Amino acid sequence: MAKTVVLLCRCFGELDGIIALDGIADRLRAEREDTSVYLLNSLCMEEDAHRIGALLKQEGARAVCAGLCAAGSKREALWESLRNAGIERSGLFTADLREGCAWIHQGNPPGATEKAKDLLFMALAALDEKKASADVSADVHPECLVLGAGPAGLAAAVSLAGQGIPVHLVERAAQPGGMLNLISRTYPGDDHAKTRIEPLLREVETNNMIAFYPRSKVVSVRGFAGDFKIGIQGPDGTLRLRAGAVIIATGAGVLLPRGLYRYGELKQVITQMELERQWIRGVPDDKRFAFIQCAGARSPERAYCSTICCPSSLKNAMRVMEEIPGGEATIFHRDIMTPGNLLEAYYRKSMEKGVRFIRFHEEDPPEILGGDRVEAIRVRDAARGKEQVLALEKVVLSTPLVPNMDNRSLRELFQLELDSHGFFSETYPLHPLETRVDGIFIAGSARWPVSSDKAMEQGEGAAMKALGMLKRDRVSALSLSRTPGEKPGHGTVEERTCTGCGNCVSVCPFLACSLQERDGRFVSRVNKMRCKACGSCVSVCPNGTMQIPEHNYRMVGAMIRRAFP
Amino acid sequence: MEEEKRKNRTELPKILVFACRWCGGIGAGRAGWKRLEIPASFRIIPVECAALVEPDAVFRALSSGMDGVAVLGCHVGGCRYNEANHAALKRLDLVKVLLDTTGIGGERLLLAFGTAHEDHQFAGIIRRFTDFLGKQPPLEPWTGFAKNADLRSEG
Amino acid sequence: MAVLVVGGGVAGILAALDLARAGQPVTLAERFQHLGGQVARLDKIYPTDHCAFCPLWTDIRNCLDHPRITVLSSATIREMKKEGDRWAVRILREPPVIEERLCIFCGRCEKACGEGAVHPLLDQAYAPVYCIDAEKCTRCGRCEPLCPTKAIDLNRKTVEDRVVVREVLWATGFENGDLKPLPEFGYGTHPDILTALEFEEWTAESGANRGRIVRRSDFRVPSRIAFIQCAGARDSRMYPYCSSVCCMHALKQAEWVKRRIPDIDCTIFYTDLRAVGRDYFKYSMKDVPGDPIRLVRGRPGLVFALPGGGIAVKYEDTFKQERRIERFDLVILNGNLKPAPAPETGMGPSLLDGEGFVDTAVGFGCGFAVEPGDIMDAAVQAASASMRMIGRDKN
Amino acid sequence: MEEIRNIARDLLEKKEADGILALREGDQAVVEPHVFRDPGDISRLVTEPKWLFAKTAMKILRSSPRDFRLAVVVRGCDDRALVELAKRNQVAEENLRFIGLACTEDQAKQCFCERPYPRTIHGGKPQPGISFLRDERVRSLLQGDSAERMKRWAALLGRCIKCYGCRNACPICVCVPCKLEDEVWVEKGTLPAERLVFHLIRAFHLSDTCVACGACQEACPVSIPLLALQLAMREALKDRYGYEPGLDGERKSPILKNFTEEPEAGRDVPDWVTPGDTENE
Repeated sequence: MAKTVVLLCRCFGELDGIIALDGIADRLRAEREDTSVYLLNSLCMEEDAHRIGALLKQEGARAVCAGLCAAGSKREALWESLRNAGIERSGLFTADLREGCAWIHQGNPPGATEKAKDLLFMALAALDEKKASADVSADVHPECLVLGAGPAGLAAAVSLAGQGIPVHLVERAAQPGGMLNLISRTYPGDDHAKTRIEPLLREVETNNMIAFYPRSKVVSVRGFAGDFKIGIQGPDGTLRLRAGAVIIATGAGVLLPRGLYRYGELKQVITQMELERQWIRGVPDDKRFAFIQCAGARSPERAYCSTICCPSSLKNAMRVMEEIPGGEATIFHRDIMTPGNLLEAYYRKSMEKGVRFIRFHEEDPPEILGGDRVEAIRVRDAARGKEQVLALEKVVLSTPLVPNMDNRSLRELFQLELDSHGFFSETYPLHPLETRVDGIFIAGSARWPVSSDKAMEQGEGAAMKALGMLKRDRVSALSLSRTPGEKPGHGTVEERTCTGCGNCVSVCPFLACSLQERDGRFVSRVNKMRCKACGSCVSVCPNGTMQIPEHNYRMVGAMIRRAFP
Repeated sequence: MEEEKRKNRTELPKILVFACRWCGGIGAGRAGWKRLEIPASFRIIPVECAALVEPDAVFRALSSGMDGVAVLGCHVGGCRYNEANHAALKRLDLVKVLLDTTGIGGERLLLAFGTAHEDHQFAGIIRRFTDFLGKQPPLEPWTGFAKNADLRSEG
Repeated sequence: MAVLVVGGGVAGILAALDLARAGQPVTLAERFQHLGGQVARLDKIYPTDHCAFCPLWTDIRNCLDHPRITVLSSATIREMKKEGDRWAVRILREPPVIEERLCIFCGRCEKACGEGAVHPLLDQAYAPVYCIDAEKCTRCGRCEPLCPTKAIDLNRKTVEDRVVVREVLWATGFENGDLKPLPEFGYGTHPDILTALEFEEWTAESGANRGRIVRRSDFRVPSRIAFIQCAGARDSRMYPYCSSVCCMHALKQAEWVKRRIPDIDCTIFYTDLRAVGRDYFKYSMKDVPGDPIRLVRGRPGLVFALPGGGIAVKYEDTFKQERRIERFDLVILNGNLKPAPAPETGMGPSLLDGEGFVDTAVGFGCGFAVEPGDIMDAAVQAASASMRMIGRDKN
Repeated sequence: MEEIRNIARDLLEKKEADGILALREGDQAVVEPHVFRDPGDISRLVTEPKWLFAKTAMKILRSSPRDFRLAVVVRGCDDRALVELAKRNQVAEENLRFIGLACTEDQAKQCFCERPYPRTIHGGKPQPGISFLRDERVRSLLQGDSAERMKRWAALLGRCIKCYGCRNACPICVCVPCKLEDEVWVEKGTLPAERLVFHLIRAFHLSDTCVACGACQEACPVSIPLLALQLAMREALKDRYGYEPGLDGERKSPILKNFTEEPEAGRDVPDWVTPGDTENE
């Protein structure tokens, strides 16, 4: 059996008087001949690294059981010494003797000593059974696939191309530009959408690093972070691409508020997008405008704030005041959502320009009066509490962005996660552009409704994340772990004994497990690149076929048996 | 009979703790840094996530002499592994049912979700769990081999 | 050539990591001794309701371990000179009296110190280290010989580093603005009137009160808590902008108060309930143990301590159109966040716009230094800003 | 019985099934399970006594060619068992034809069967289900003072002679090797078995699969009321998630899913922070 060395840290005498280390050392030596026990003053100082390293070498140690301080403390020296002695990280098992034992049982030295002894024997027992999972690695294919050529997608593609990364830009429509083609101005800069988008379009045309695929969609996805194999279906047949990373920037749709505020019945009731198109054609000839916010949003069926409607109403209201002689604009809102400095300033500006704001309750929304055309609007002003009627010609409904139809199919293809509304959701607030699949990133309104500026920002951000992935020369399963510095391993299947029940497949939070047919029966296979070693599969496997070698059931059993001898 | 057992049990109840490395594991360390006094009768087995705790391990522990098993995971919403802790919670809840049915008592399996910073809560639950188990009758008839006495008692 | 990231908060850390992973050497200068910035002080973050530091810790670790990142902690930027296409930066560092690398957190120094000048560096950080409070320390030198690892050196000299970098990224984050100029909120007149960040630290799980909700005046459990939004923010006298995190922050704090003690009743006075992010609106409608959180639209005009104890809040409920005065036990003022002042740089004042935010037309910036936002916004901006940085160098 | 025979016969004649798995009355009135391939033999097909074909069907299908279509005469529990096996990819549902047979009232009573009939019934009249809680013996095992119950169960399980009959008889247990044979989980060479581990592991592994056929109980030579354990967990699953094994081949077990995929009614998650916990120090 592998030669095991036990290193006990006195921690400069911190444990003296609480844990009788010498007694424990004797017990260890007595019970296990194959282990040699060393008491050291410290394990965490630089100079220790060399000493321990030499020690382990001369002992010919293959595994090390260390009794020291809690996880998260200083371990660099110990790891370095292991490296010097050529011992794998998986060959180390630590018992927390300082925080977990001496310091929380100061009042009870015998108990603490007993516990320390047990912890060490548990660690040794575990170490005997501990194994290392086989790592797999692959070359990174330094190309990037960008889905969707809206502001986010274009920004991502252009900035990646600027870094010398070949980009495949796949767009559902015939033209790049996405939402920006449909609107006239962008907030808060109030500059023309064209001027925002044109430099990007030029770049897409001229830069030979970017391959643009119009009228195309993804039909098949295989592979893993660093090397995805993706099938694209375009006007001229399907073609297969390889990409190390994928950025999903497919944008969002706009809600058509059928039946809301008599939309569709009166042709003077239009949506924000229709007004934008009007601006593109020219100045509208109506004078008195009403903007109604949250038309179909922040409601039971769409319980979210679409973020962009308030600022775009402000934008158009101000244009009404400026460009239409004698124009009047009133915004009917529930809350004006202009967080931050720029938007808040924008809000103030609109008030200075004379835009009127009337707050209404969700319970009694404004009512549009008039027979065959809009004549007036009746609303109960929530802030003043009195009802009033305003004469006007046009009603503009601020409708929320809604998830794209094909989000679901993309979810199936890339095995991503959608949130409760149907947008793509991130892994963690700290990593808002990353999905649960490494190497696949999200940006723009496909992720969550955003303005074109923010969408471009996110596009660049996603590009940066993708770049971080593509700049690696190789990607390995254990390098994709979420745990810094350590090897949590990954699920490993004993194919001979797998019953193919598929429990692991349905429980895996990363969809790393899948069933494959082997001579007439099913067996589970783990995509090691996806597995994050959470162990869900292990605890639902009916006969222990699925194991994480670094934490296999034999270890657990052995530790339980040793816990209270 | 139970009363006697309860009275003349001297040593503290034995507790096995499965602690998720992200919350429970660190919480234990932080409790140490704050020098909180905790009964010395629990042993921690660190796991990557609460989802890694096999229900069988709980039975195994109870059967090899533990009085209670605690599983410490992360708050719902805080799991590092896409809510793997939800499924774990559901499984172990079913274990509780089984323990209740057989009269061992589901309370002997403690599920607690928290964060790394709740070190005082960590100390608190271990203390409370220890007290609670101290009041429970020990589990002899269940551990190891059946005693003939038990066999006869049923008849 | 390296780039300089100023500020080791969330934005700074993530930007540094992104740059380093893309092959760009980074120097990360942090004002304090520890990385993590304001998030490290938070107890919980929305919308996950999980602890703030655990996820951040992973990235701090990666940041410290990364070969291409050099971290300069407790560093202040003295001056910056533009030399051709690069910046020459003078950085002053006060090395901590207790060297982090050596401190094993045994606590001997803390016990020895009579003045209580020695205390753990940051309550939430791990691995933990001690630091010495320069004001309190009398330099008696009692702790020095006690340290087993010789980590303490009471007469450390300030070091001056000169780094030449290609670009500078400002991630200086935010800080608590003083509310004294707004007398109507009565900040500073009574211990139970505190700002949101103070409340966060006061009731933190790992803080002095280990998660118990108590008043600062008498350590009793309050029965009514008022959260006053836009205190200082959206106010021409102080901060014209909207801090954009306060609404969710207040909701989170109220929810956690409820989760700990359900029968405290929480009232949030808001102007617009700006819950715009993913599932934030749902979060604002989440049901909590006990009575629901009371949302009142209206900005209190006056907050004053009552002689008999407790604090009176005078407000108008603009939905009900009624003026009222209510008695509360705790009043939390929310919205006094201002961008931390960027050090004098030689870039001239033009770097900052009128409201004290970094003007991205002049320099690179991310996080609160550029625009008020929460962790998600900061993370996005960090990534995009670093993309723009390396982008500029290539073409 | 006749209607079953007719259906079986024209399944074979119309070539909709290649074999009928059922009981055959052999010589000297021996009743044995048999795969009928010739319509002529069907006259010897009998339905009594109660017999579980699930595992047999699985074995037959495994050993026969892919396109072999087997029709099985199933009772309620047998039917559900086959569904569960299909869910776990042990049999392919497209290879199976079901000939449903409802149990008689006595049979239903005998095994406290709550659903003594298959999804589709071709023979017999569907009898009303019988709640196992009606029987006070079962109730005494599931309810009442926990200390008492603990004693009872200790004694009951103490009889176990570790013959593995319960496992072998179970129509769902298919794992090879089985955790119960692994000395990590169950001590070897101890008699009677380490009851807690042996029986609780067994019970738990079937918690979301058990179709309450009672085969384990019938097989037990020392008559341990094993079914009671399973019934308790079936109840829990039913009132928490409205889930019952063996009814819906599409629906996965709820304990394999997280809250977002399978919400649990009125279940709040335990925090370390217990409400009102103002514990000092």
